[in-house]
Amino acid sequence: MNVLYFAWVRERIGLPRETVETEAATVAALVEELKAREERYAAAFADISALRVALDQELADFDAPLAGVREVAFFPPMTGG
Amino acid sequence: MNVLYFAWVRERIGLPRETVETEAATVAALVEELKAREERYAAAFADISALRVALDQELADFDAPLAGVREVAFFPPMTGG
Amino acid sequence: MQEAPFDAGAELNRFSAGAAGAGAVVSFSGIVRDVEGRLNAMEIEHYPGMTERAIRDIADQARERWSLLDVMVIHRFGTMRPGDQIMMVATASRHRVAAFEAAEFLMDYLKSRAPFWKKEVTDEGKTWVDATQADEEALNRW
Amino acid sequence: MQEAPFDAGAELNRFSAGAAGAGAVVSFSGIVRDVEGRLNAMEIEHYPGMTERAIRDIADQARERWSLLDVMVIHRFGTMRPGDQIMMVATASRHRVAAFEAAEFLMDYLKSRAPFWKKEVTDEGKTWVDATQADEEALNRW
Repeated sequence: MNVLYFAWVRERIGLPRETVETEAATVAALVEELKAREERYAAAFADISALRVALDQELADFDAPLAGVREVAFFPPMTGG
Repeated sequence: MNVLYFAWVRERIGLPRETVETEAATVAALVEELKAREERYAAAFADISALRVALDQELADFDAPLAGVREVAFFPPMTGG
Repeated sequence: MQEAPFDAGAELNRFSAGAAGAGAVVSFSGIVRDVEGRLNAMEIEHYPGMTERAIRDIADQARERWSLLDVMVIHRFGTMRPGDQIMMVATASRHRVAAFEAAEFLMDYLKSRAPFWKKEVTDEGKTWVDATQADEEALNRW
Repeated sequence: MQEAPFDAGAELNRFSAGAAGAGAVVSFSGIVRDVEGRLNAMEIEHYPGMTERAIRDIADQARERWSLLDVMVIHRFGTMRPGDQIMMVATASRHRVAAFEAAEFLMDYLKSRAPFWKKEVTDEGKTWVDATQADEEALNRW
């Protein structure tokens, strides 16, 4: 599964994207797996309410299932316009 | 006193402006004097609610006094923009 | 206030370039709409003198109510064809809400409080455009 | 979606010329604002692929909700200087209310639902711009 990071999430984790092998059923479960890896992940995901997630380029909730998803992206609230 | 007419008021009365000698105290009194003159004035002023009036280029009410006013203009509701 | 056509894009660029510090520029262009393909021309009559005064007054009101860096109003009179630009309004502000609201305010007031009268010219003749109740009621929200 | 600058005036003219039958064209330009004279640059990051998708989806929603003749969205990414145009939205409709509302809707959604992130560059360093509660709440009116 491709996992992408943007803005300060990318900076905290230190890379823009990576391939992750996971059996996580939901976004929240994937986040727990990532947090358990290393301190930089734990720091990036410390406050989930400050983050947004997109599954295959569509905004989703953290309790959304990952079945069939190829691309997960984590980022802070958008500031376009 | 200069009296100006615009849009269909101008067309019904048949002229864009004229000088009127009047002792009318209010716009409404001036309108009554004009209506008494000729049928075309009576036709133009038949329905006062369909008209607007400006005194010295400021919108006003029909009961506004004419003392000191140099220019009175009658016209239908505006359709700018 | 002018009879001549104007270039909306050039006016927008000039306006934006002049509004130093703006984060938001909103423009509105009014265009002669060809109603059911039967409009030959639109004639716009105005009240010289009062028009300038009314537009200045409406623009001043907008500046008082919103924090604006600049305001622009262009309004033509005379004869125009379908597709021609009739008028244009632009507002510049630090934030988008003020720029949008002020532009809508300007349009609502120009529609019903600036002394312009539109006449449609078709093959069947010429007809004065009626003011609408909706346009009058639009003023109530301000 | 582009990194290169664009000419807002030329885009407005092209958009208006292409929107046959429009009586009202509204444009919004977002400009890099020099906050307190200390901003050296604004960097805009985006999510290639999702950005195009999100903008198309927001534009489609606007077309469903209002009777629009055309919609335009331009949004840059990369590094910009104070005074540079970041983005532009334009809407064309027969009447002004739809054009204004649709443009505001597009802006509110682009602000908070299109995957762009702004970073301010000053002499003190670089800072990500925080999303505001007001921008999030602006979506509630639609």
